[in-house]
Amino acid sequence: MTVDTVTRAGETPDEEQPWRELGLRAEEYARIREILGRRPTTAELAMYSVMWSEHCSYKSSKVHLRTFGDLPKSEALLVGMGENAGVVDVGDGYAVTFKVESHNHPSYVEPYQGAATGVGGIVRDILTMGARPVAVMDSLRFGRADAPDTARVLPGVVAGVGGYGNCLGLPNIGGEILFDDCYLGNPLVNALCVGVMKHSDVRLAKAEGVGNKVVLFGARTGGDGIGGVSVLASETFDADGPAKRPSVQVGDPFTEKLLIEACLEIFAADLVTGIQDLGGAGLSCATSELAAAGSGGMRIDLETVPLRDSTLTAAEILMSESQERMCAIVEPAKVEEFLAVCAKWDVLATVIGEVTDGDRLLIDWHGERIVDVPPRTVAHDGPVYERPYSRPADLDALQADLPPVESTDLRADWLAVVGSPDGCDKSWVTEQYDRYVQGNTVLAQPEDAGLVRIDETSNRGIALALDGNARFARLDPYTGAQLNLAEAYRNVAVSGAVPLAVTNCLNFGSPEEPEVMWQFAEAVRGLADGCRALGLPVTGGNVSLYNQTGDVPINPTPVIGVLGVHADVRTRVGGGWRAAGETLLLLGDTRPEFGGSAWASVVHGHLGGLPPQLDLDAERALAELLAGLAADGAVTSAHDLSDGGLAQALTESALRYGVGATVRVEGDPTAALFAESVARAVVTTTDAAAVRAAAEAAGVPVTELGTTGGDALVVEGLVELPLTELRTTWTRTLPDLFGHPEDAVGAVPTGAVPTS
Amino acid sequence: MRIGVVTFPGSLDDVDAARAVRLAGGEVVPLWHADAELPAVDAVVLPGGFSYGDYLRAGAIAARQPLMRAVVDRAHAGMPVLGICNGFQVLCEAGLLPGALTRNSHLHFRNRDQALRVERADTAWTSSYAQGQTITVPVKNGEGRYVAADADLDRIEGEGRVVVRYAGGNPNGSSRDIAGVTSADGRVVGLMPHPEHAVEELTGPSVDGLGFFTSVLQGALSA
Amino acid sequence: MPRVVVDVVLKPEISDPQGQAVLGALGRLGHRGVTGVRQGKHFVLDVEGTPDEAELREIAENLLANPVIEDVELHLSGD
Amino acid sequence: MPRVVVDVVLKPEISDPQGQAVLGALGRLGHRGVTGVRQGKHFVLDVEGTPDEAELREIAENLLANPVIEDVELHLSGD
Ligand SMILES: Nc1ncnc2c1ncn2[C@@H]1O[C@H](COP(=O)(O)OP(=O)(O)O)[C@@H](O)[C@H]1O
Ligand SMILES: [Mg+2]
Repeated sequence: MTVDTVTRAGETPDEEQPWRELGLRAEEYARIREILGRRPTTAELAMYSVMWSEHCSYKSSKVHLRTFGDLPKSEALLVGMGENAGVVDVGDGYAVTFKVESHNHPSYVEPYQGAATGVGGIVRDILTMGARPVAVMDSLRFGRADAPDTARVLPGVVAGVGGYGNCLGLPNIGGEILFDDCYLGNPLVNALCVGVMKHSDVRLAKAEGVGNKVVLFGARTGGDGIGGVSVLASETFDADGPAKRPSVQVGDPFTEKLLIEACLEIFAADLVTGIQDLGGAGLSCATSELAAAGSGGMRIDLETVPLRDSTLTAAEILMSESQERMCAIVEPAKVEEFLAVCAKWDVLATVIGEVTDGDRLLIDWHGERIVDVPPRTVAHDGPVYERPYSRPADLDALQADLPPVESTDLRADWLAVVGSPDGCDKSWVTEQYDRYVQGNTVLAQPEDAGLVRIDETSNRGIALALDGNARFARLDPYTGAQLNLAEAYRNVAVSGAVPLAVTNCLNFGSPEEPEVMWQFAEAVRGLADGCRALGLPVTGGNVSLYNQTGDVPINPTPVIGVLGVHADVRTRVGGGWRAAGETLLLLGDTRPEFGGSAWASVVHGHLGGLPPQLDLDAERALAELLAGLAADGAVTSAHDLSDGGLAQALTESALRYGVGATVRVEGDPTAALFAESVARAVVTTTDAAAVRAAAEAAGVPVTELGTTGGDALVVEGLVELPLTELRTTWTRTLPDLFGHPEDAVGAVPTGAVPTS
Repeated sequence: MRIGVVTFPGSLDDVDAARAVRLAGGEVVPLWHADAELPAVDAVVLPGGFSYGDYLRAGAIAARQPLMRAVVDRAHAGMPVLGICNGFQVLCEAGLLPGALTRNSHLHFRNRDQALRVERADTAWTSSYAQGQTITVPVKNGEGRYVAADADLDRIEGEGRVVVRYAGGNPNGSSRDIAGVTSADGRVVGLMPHPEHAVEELTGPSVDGLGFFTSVLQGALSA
Repeated sequence: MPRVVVDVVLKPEISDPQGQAVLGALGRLGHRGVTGVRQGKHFVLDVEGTPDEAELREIAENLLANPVIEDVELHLSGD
Repeated sequence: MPRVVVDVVLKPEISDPQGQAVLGALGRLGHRGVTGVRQGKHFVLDVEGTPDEAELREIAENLLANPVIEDVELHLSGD
């Protein structure tokens, strides 16, 4: 087969090219021809098609995401959006980088490997910034918990998240796992990684310095996952499931662990001038982005790329999304030392090209030029669409369909809510994750936020929470996005940390549907407005579109991550009650708000009305109060109120260490127990007067709920729930569905034969 | 006292093991798997993790690395060696300890806070405890099910080689609730649970794990 | 046919980190004559009654193997 | 002999939860004709130069298998 060289492309302008099969539109193909002044070569066409896919180019979402860039400058932001991940100053010379990313479609096709490689990808993003990854989190959505396909997908996804993260030595410090019919053919797997470095260690993806070498290191390049992420993430699955199977990749966490150690040693010895991970779009992405960010050009000898499969074509090599690879720019004098570090860690490293003084990205294949393009046009000048949007036609009816407001059986409803798949104990999942490795995990699941010590001497730490209520976002995406932000913010605050920055993963349906586009635009606008009000920067994030089965999109699911800083993790506050005789105080106001609530959903199968009213001033006041109380050691526990309201929070706090409580509630009992009003938390204290005084000073309403102690949760005159009964209801849900680990063998759900 | 902590490719809890040694008052000597010589150390800890990805079998490839030959020789000469989790798997694969560790009976990785009963308080690594004492330390593994042929288990029990046993529930289906075993001379100990994750109030479920590290330090002092 | 053996191997285009790790270990141990290793799974099934090849093939291909990434070899002859 | 196959199986007295889980799943799916399952490992080695049976046996028995709990079958003929 003749190689399609640049010269040949000039000579055969009319040759048919498979641009449509590669997912390009007629006008996009025409634009490529216009940029190049000729038809693209096969290799160039491959590069443009993957880089201009929705997943890599953000072509539908870009116009909206710009809003985040318009937020007021934050002092804490060292590197903003646009790099692999944003970097935040957390004090004492430390910088933190964190980001959440989706791997939804690959996880549906192959749950274990899809989830595993999702973790692998986000960890490389963090590593690329120069940071040591220190923890991961995961936010998961599945179809109805008892649906047969959930039994196929969930165990694999959980094992994959654990299998990869555990093997890398990254503690999993929290996340979410929620169920809804809308995710049945389209589960969501969002993974977060956070890394820590010193300010001076920040690395950027930039190819600078004429004559510097381009080094590809890590795993060999194979034929798996060609076009995988970008293609999978950029199309809708029809009801029969995915058609594209071979684009699945097998993760190799061991190689990634070696890559991490090698990179950290390389950073410490100052051996790179620029570095980029290989994720979606593989080498196409890494070479074009590195070159586009630098001042010169780049030339690559593609035949030097180490292959696992010698039959790969040049275009396939450029598109391959083989995992566990990185690309670095290294000064010639440092190449030898760079290669030596890689050899020490058994990491394969190869010089594949160099930085040039031109402004072109040139790729040769056995001496023949197959790519000659302006790198920016590949990396950044992809199409941008202002897609039409319109408010969903059913939204007025949905918002007018008000939820029930009165419980007919508080006790039964309580048990139903805390025993529901969303409300129940998640140990079945979280026990599969290593939370202890690295020895710095101060708080992890089931706490509201994960908290990691970053300095053993000063006891400085960082807190993180991920929240993404999709029912609220369905009812009102603008407010829903802000409510998710508020919840994550509050979760960070209850640990005693000060919220500092935001990341997000926006999971939506097809952008080609105007109603989905409207949900997306509204959620982005909401998140931006919320961040402005709270004074937090958005440091980065990820957009996952085309999450739908047939023409039914998922509920809009903006998953929001908030990072906080904890000046002294020894003063952290957990959510469980440890002792009897302490005073229980409710901070914040409760209103009869049931729209999108867990209670309306679980007990009445109802979704309608409006989500709870947002109050970011109240959130801010509560957060500042909680930080102060923690620093003063004034509270012995704190737990935020969100899904399932007070009933859920009391249950979790009581069952943590097996300490009950007796409480009194005023007013409407249904609202008191199940409403999901914002800006609330329950705290325990041995000095109620001090907490009251602080709350009053902060303008936060306080209500005395009662006293801890006993082996039941008693709401005087209303409900009495023995802890043993509560515990049984709360803990049995997931094991009943997915197997009791205690049953030694044979507990594997039908259809999921574990053979690996 | 100088305690070596080995790093294999894929070791994860080496930093934790080193921290535990320091908190117990020992001096840490980092050791690299590829070195053929064992420097002057008084004891060695093989940490947890997934050496070589635990591909093939957990601990199998690490057990055949150059440094391990030296560790095996010194162990035969009486040097205390502690293998935690993956380190325990390495010690079994290297033949220093009897039995083998296989896939958990429920086939899941499991991380939980685990109660253990100390069966032997007279080994190099458990002298800080009282016999019969119950301690709580994290367990976290996917291949932690201790197995051996029945006759071998009888012999292991008969010789008093069981050092710690799971109490209040067996997390992985290990035969006879065995969580850790020792060599005949009580100098080499391996266990699946992670004492190095229970050495600080801030980060562990207890500080019950510190005893493993203080034991070996005190043993050296009194020796 | 009381005993059926099913070998499950990764498709050739799928990377095999386990096999790679074994190959690396063999090299370090001086066994240079081995130049490639692929690691798969080996199932031994006890079958009762009439052997039904179609059913066994279905079991092998869709349950014992993950058809997205693996191929199977069915040995009806037993061992 | 360019290709050597090594099958590693658990000794009969060692319990095999993976095989048990497969068996349980098969039963629930209605494949009642399968009455027992054992799961092992399957290695395919590419060998270059003179085949040395003793060396291959050593590799199979002491690296690919753990003799404490596993038996091996060496198929020198390749597949
Ligand atoms: N997939 C998961 N991964 C890690 N931790 C999880 C996961 N799902 C739930 N958790 C943890 O379980 C706890 C309870 O979850 P959830 O009820 O969603 O918390 P919240 O109401 O604070 O958002 C939290 O600590 C959360 O971090
Ligand atoms: Mg919460």
